[in-house]
Amino acid sequence: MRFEFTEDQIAWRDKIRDFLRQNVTPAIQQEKRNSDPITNGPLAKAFLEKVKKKGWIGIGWPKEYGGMGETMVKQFIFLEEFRTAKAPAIGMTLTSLAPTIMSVGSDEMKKEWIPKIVDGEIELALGYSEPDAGSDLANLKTEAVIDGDEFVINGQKTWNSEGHVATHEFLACRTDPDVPKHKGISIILVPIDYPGVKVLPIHTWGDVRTNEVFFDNVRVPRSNLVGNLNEGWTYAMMALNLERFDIGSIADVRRLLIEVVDFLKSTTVDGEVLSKNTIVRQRVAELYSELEICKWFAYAAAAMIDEKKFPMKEMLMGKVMGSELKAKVGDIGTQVMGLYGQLRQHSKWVPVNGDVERLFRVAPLFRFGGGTNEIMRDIIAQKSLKLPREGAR
Amino acid sequence: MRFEFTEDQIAWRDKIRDFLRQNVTPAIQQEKRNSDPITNGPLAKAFLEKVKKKGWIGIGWPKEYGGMGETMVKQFIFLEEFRTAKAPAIGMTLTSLAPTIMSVGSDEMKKEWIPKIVDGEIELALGYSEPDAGSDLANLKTEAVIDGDEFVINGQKTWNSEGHVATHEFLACRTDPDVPKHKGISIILVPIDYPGVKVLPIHTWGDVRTNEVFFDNVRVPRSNLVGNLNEGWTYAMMALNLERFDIGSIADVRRLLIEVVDFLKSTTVDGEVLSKNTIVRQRVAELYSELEICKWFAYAAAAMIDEKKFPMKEMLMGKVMGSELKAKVGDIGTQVMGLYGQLRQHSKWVPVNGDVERLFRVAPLFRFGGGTNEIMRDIIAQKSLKLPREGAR
Amino acid sequence: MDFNLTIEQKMIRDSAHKFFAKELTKEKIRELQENNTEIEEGFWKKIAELGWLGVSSSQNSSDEGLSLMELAALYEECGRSLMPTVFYSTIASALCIANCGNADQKTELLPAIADGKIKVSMAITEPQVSHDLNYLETRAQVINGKYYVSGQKLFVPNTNTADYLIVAARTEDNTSDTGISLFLIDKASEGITFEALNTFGLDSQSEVVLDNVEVPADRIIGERGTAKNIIRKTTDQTTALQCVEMVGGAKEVIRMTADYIKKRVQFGRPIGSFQAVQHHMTKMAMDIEGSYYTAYNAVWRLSEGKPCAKEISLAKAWIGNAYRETTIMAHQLHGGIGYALEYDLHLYSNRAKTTGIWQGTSDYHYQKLADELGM
Amino acid sequence: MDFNLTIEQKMIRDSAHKFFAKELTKEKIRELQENNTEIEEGFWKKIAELGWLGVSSSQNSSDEGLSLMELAALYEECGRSLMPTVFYSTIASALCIANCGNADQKTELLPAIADGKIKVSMAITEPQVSHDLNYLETRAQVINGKYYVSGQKLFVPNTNTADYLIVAARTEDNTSDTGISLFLIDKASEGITFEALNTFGLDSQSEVVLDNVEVPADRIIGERGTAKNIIRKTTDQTTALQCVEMVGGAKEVIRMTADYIKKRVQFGRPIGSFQAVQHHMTKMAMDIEGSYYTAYNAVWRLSEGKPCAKEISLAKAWIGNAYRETTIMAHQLHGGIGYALEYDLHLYSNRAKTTGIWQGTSDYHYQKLADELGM
Repeated sequence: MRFEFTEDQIAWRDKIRDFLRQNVTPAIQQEKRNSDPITNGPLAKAFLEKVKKKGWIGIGWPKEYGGMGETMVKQFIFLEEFRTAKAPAIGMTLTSLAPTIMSVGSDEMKKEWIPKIVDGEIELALGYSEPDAGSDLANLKTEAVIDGDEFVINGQKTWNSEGHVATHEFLACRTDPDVPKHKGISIILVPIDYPGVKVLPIHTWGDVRTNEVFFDNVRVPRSNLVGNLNEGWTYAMMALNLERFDIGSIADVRRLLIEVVDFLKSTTVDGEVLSKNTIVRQRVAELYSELEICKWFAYAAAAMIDEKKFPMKEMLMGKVMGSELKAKVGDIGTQVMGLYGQLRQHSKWVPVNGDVERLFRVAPLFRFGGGTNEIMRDIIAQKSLKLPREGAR
Repeated sequence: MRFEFTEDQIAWRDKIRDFLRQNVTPAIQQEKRNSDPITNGPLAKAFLEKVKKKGWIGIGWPKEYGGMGETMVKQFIFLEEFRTAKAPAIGMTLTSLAPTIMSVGSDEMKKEWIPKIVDGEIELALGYSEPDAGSDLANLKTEAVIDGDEFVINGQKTWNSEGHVATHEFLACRTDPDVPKHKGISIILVPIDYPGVKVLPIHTWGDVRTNEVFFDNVRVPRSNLVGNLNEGWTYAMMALNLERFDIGSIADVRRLLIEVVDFLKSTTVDGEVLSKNTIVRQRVAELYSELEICKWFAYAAAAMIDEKKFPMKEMLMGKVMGSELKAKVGDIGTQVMGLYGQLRQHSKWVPVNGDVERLFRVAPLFRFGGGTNEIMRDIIAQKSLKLPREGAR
Repeated sequence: MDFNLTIEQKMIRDSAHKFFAKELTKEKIRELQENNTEIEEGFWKKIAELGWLGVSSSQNSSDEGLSLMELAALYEECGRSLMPTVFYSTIASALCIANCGNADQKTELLPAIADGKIKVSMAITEPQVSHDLNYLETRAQVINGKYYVSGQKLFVPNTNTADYLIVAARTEDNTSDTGISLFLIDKASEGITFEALNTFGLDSQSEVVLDNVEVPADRIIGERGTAKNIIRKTTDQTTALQCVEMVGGAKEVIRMTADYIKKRVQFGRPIGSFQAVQHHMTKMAMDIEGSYYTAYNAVWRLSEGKPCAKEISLAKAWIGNAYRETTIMAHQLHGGIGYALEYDLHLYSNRAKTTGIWQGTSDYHYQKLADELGM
Repeated sequence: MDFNLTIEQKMIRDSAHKFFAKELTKEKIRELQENNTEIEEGFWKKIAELGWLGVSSSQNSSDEGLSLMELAALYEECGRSLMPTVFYSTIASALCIANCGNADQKTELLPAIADGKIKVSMAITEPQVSHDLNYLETRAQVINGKYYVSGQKLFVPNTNTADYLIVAARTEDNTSDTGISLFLIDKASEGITFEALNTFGLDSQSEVVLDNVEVPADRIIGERGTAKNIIRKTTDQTTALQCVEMVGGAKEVIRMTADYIKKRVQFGRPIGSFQAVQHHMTKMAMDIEGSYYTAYNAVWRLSEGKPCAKEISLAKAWIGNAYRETTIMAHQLHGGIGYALEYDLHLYSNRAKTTGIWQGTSDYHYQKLADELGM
C-alpha cells in the first residue's frame, strides 16, 4: 500500500501547480464568477490556449492523437490541481467525448474530427436528456431517420448545458423504434448551426445557463454517426462514466473549506473568534473528514483503472458522496459563518468571494446530473453487494 | 390551541404521580431490571394489585366492563406517568387485547372472558408472527380447521413475547386458505396449557425472553373464536394500532435523558464537568428536541381520538420517530458518558443503573416490532402524502 | 390539549390564503426580488385595511391589533406565499414599540404603522455582533439633552422602505445590563448612509453607517438603558413567529414536490411510487409536522406569558435545519426542473437559507437550549 | 498511490482468516464472554507460533516481529472474527515496550510476550482521567530507591489474564511534561486488588486499586517522566490498528446482513430487493468502504513515520460512528432474528459500542482533528 503519490506523480503535480500559480490570476477567477461555468470569457480562453501549448489537452489520450498517453492517476492529479486553483476547466468535449470518439469512432471520423476538436474549432454539447427521458434516459424519443446519405432528425433535448457555446451536439437519437429501448439508440454529431436547430435558454438557480434544443427536420450526413448504428447506449454510458468520475472530484470543495476556515479564523462575532467555537470546529472537522474519504474513492478508482480494473463501486460511491458533499459544504459552510453566511456573491461583505454560497446553489445539479443518486445507490447495492434487482425500481 | 393539559388532566396526572411516588420503590425498579420486562416478580405483582384496587385497570374501557370510560388523553397521561416512574407496566392484555375483545367479541365471550382478564386469571400472548410471516403478516400459515364444535390448530408462531407468562394465545390463524390472504384469517383464544401446545424460549440481546410456540393438533372450542370468522385481520390491525401508539410513547426515554444529564452534571473527566462540554451539550439538546417533537405526535394523536378523528399520520410518525429515538438515546446517551458508557447493567460504576445501555439493547425491537419502520414510512407517504402505491414495495 | 386553531385564527389564515393567491403572485415576488423593487403602495394599503399591520399594544388588550396567535396563523400563510420581508420587519418594530414603548410612542407610532402610513425597521446587529449586545460598538453621546449616535450596523432589513429605524446604541461605556438604549431615528436624518447588501434570500438588507446622527431624547424607545430587555422580548416573539413562517414555507415545498413526483413518470411509473422517493418525502413530512407543533407551542407559550426560552430555541433549532433540508431534498426529487429559475422552488430554497441563519442558526439555539436544560 | 496489500500482508490476512475459521468459532467466543473464561492456553500457544504476538522492536528492524502494516492486515481479520481483546491489550503493551522500553526490557519482555509466556496489559485511565494525563491521581513515591505506587485505575483491560500491568503514575507533583512515569508491575505484587467490571462488550475490564505497591526502580519503562510521550506514541498505534479491526468487524456485519436479506422472503420477494433496504445497505457499504481507506492510511502513515495525528483522528472519528451505525441498521434489516442471542449479530453490536468509545469517541476525535486543522 501507498497512500501518497510517487515521486514522479509529485513532480507532475508540482509542474501543474507551478503553471497554475503563475497563470491563474484573481482576474481569471473573477471572470469565471461573472459568467456561467461553461461560457469562457476572453481571459479563460487565453488561459486555455496556454494550457494547450503545454500539450496538456489530452493527457490520457493516446499519443497518436496528440495526447500524452498518461495514467489515470496523472489525469486525476491534473483535474484536481485545476479545480483547487479555481482555474477555467477543460471542457467535457476534451475530457470525455473526444476519448469516446477515439475509442469507438471510425478511422475517417477520427482523422477528420479529432484535430478540429484539439484546435477548438469543434466543441460538443451533450445531447442526452429529454423532457421524458431524464433518469430513464433510454426512453429518449428524438428520432433520426435514414434518408439516403443523410439522417433526418426530429425531436427535443433539454438540460443541454453546452447548447449555447458548442458547435455540435453529441446527440443521442432513436434510430430503431422496434427493438428494446437501449438497443435502438445511436450517437450522431449534429452541427448546431444547421437549419432546423433551435436553442432556447433555461436559466438556473446556480447562475448556470442551460438550454432546450429543438430539432426540426435537421439533415445530417450519415458519416456523422459515431461508431456503429444502434450502439449509442454503450457509448453514452462510456462517456457518462467519465462524467461521474468528474463529479466525484471534490478538490475545489476542499479548497473552499480551507478558505472557510481562513474566514472563521479571522472573524470575531459576539466576542468569539468563529474558528474557536466548538460546534463550528466540529462541523468543519466533519466536513473535512468526508472530503478526505471522498478523495480516497477517487484515487482508488484512478489507481484501479491504471491496473486495468473497472472501479465501478469506487466511482459510484465517489459520485454519490462527492455530489452530496457539495451541497453539505455549501450549506454548512455558510451556516458556520452566521449572518455573513446569508450573503450572496458580489456583496461587499460576502466571505470567500461568495464561492461557498454559490456552491450551495450549484450543488443540486451534481446530485441528479450524471444519474440521480437514488439510482446510483440502487446500482451499488445490486452490483457491488449483489442484492437482487427484482422490483427494486 | 392549548399546548398544556387542562386543570382536570393535571389533577389526574398528579393523582397518578402521587400514587407512583408512594408505591414505586427502588426495589420494584430493581426487580424489573433483574427480569425481562414481561415477567413480573412478586413486588411488581403486588404493585399491580394496588393499581387494580385504584380502579385503574381499564381507564379507557367502557364503564360496563369496570372501566373508567376515560378519554384517550387521560389514558395516555396514565401510560406516560407509569413509564416516567419506571413502574411495572400494565400488560398488553389489558391495554390492547381486552379492548379489542370488548369491541368485537360476542356477548357470551365478553361475559365469560373480560372478568377473568380483569382478575388476572387470564393473560393473553400475541400470537401473530411466524417464521415466514413477519412484516408480511398476512402470509401466516398456522391453520385452524373446523371439526364439529372445535377448531383443530396446527402451526408455529415465533417472537411470541408473552408465551411463557400468558395463559392463552390471542392467535391469528388461517381459517380459509382459498380467499385472498387478508380475508381468510381468524383470531382464536387458545389455552397454552392445552395438549399439543409447546413453548420454547428465545433469549434476546435486550435480555428479554421471547418464544417459539408450536401447535400440534390443538383442539379448541369454536366459542373461543374472537368476533367473526375470517375477520381476524381487521381485529389484528385494531390491536396493532394500539400497540403502535404504545411504542410512540417515549416518557421513559425522556426520564432517562434527564438522568443522563444528572450524571453528566456530576461527573468530571479530564478536568471538565461532562455537562459543560459543548459537544455533549449539543448532543443532549438534539435528543431533547426530538423527544419533545415525538411527544407532540403522541399528544396530538390522543387528542384527535378524543375528537373522533383517526390520527393515522400522527400515530405512525410517533411510532417511527419514537422507536428510532430509543436507539438514539441509548446510543448517544452512552456515547456522551465516555468510557463509562461502555459499562453494562449491574456494574458497580455503571451510570443511571445501566438503564441507558439497556435501552440501546432493547431498542431494535421497537423499530421492527409493530410493523417495520420501512413499511410505516411507505404508509405515511402513501396515505398521508397520497403518493402512488404502485410498485412501491 | 387542543391542537386546533380557533375560529378567529382559522379565519385569518383562510383570508390570508385567499388574499395571497390573488394579490401576491410569484411573478410579483420575482419582480420585487430581482429588481429590488419596493412593494407597491396599493398592496400595503390592502394589508393595512385587513388589519394585519396592527399588533396588540398590550397583552390583555381590548384594542383591535392582532394577538400573537393570530399573527402566527397569518405568518404560516406568509411563509407559504413568500411574503416580502418588509412585512416581518415592520411587525417586529411594531412589537418592539408595543412591548416597551412609552404611552406617547404607542399612541403616535402604532396606529401609523397599523394604517400603513409609516414603516419602521430595526438596526441592531453589527459586523461583530449577532446576538450578544455586550459587544455593541455603536455609541450615543448626550450633549445638551440631545443624543448623537455613531456606529456601523450590518444586516439591517428593509432600509429602502423604512421611514424610521430603531437603532441599538451604547449609552453607558460598560457591559452592565442597562448600558444600551434604543433610538427611533428618522431615516432622513443627516449623517445616515446606506449600502445595500446582496443577500442569498434576495431580501433587502443593508449596511447602515451612522455618523453623529442627532436624536431628540424623547426618541428613546421605552426608557434609557432598557434595550437588552426590550430586544430579548421582541426577539422571542419574532423568532417564534418566524418559526411558524418557516413551517408554512416548508409545507408548500412538500406540497409542490408531492404534486410533481405524482406526475413525473420515468421507467413507466410515477417517480413518487419509488420507495426511496417515498421515504425522502416521509422524512420531510415528519420533520415539518414536528416543526408545526413546536413552532405553535412556542408562540402559544409566549402569548400565555409562560416561560418559553426552551421552547423557542427548540422550535428554531429544529425548523432551522428542517426547512433547509426539505428544500435540498426537494431539489433532488425535482431533478432539472427544480433547478430552473422559471420554477418556484428556488424562491423557497433562498428563504430557507436566510431564515435558517436569521435570528440564530440551529447550532446557536441548541446551545441555548442546553443552557435552559441546566447544562 | 497503491491500494493493494503487499503479498506478505495478504498472506497474513489469509492465514488469519483460515485460522480463525477453524480455531475461533462463535461458540468459543460466546463461552469466553458469557462465563468470563480465560482464553485457553492452546489457542494462545498457536498464535504465538504463528508469530502474531511478536512486534518489531524498532522501526528499521531486522527482527522477526510484525510490522504495523502486517499487524493491520491481521487486525482486520481479528475484527471480522471477534478476536478476544486480550490479544489487543497484549499487543498494545508489546508496542509500548518496543517503542520506549530500554534495551534490557526489550530483551527480557518482548520475546516472552512473543512466545506467549507472559501477558501484559496497560493501566492508564482513572475514574476522572480518560485522555488528559495531567489529571492523573495515581502517585509513585520514591523511598530508598524503590517506588511505592498508590491509586485507583479504571477500565483496565484483561487484568484476569495479564501477568504484568504497565501502570501510569505521577512521579512529579506538577503538570509538567515530565511528571508521569510508567511502571511495569507484577500482578501478584502485594497491595493490588481487582474488581471486574460488567462491560457492554463483555470483554474483560477491571477496576484496579494500588495501595502502596512496591516497584523496583528498574521497572520504570523507558525513562522516568517519559510516560506522556510513550503513551501518546503507543495510543497512536493502537488507535490506528483498532480502526482497522473495526473495519473488519463492520465488513462482516455487512456480509452477514446481505446474506440474510437475499434469503429472507416477504411479500413474495427477497427483502433485499426493496429499494429502501438497498439504500440502507449502500449507506453501510459506503461508510465502511470509506473507513477502510482512512484506517489503512492512518496505519500506513504511522509506519512510514509521517505526521499522522490528523489521519488517526479522522479514521477513528469516522469508523467510530460508522461501525455502530452499521450494526444498528443491521438489526433493523434482520428484524427478530438479529435480536436473538443465538444469532451472531449482537456480538458485533457489542464490540461496535465498545470500540466506538475505547480510545476516544468520535466527537472527541473530531475536536482533535479541528485542532490539527489549526482551529
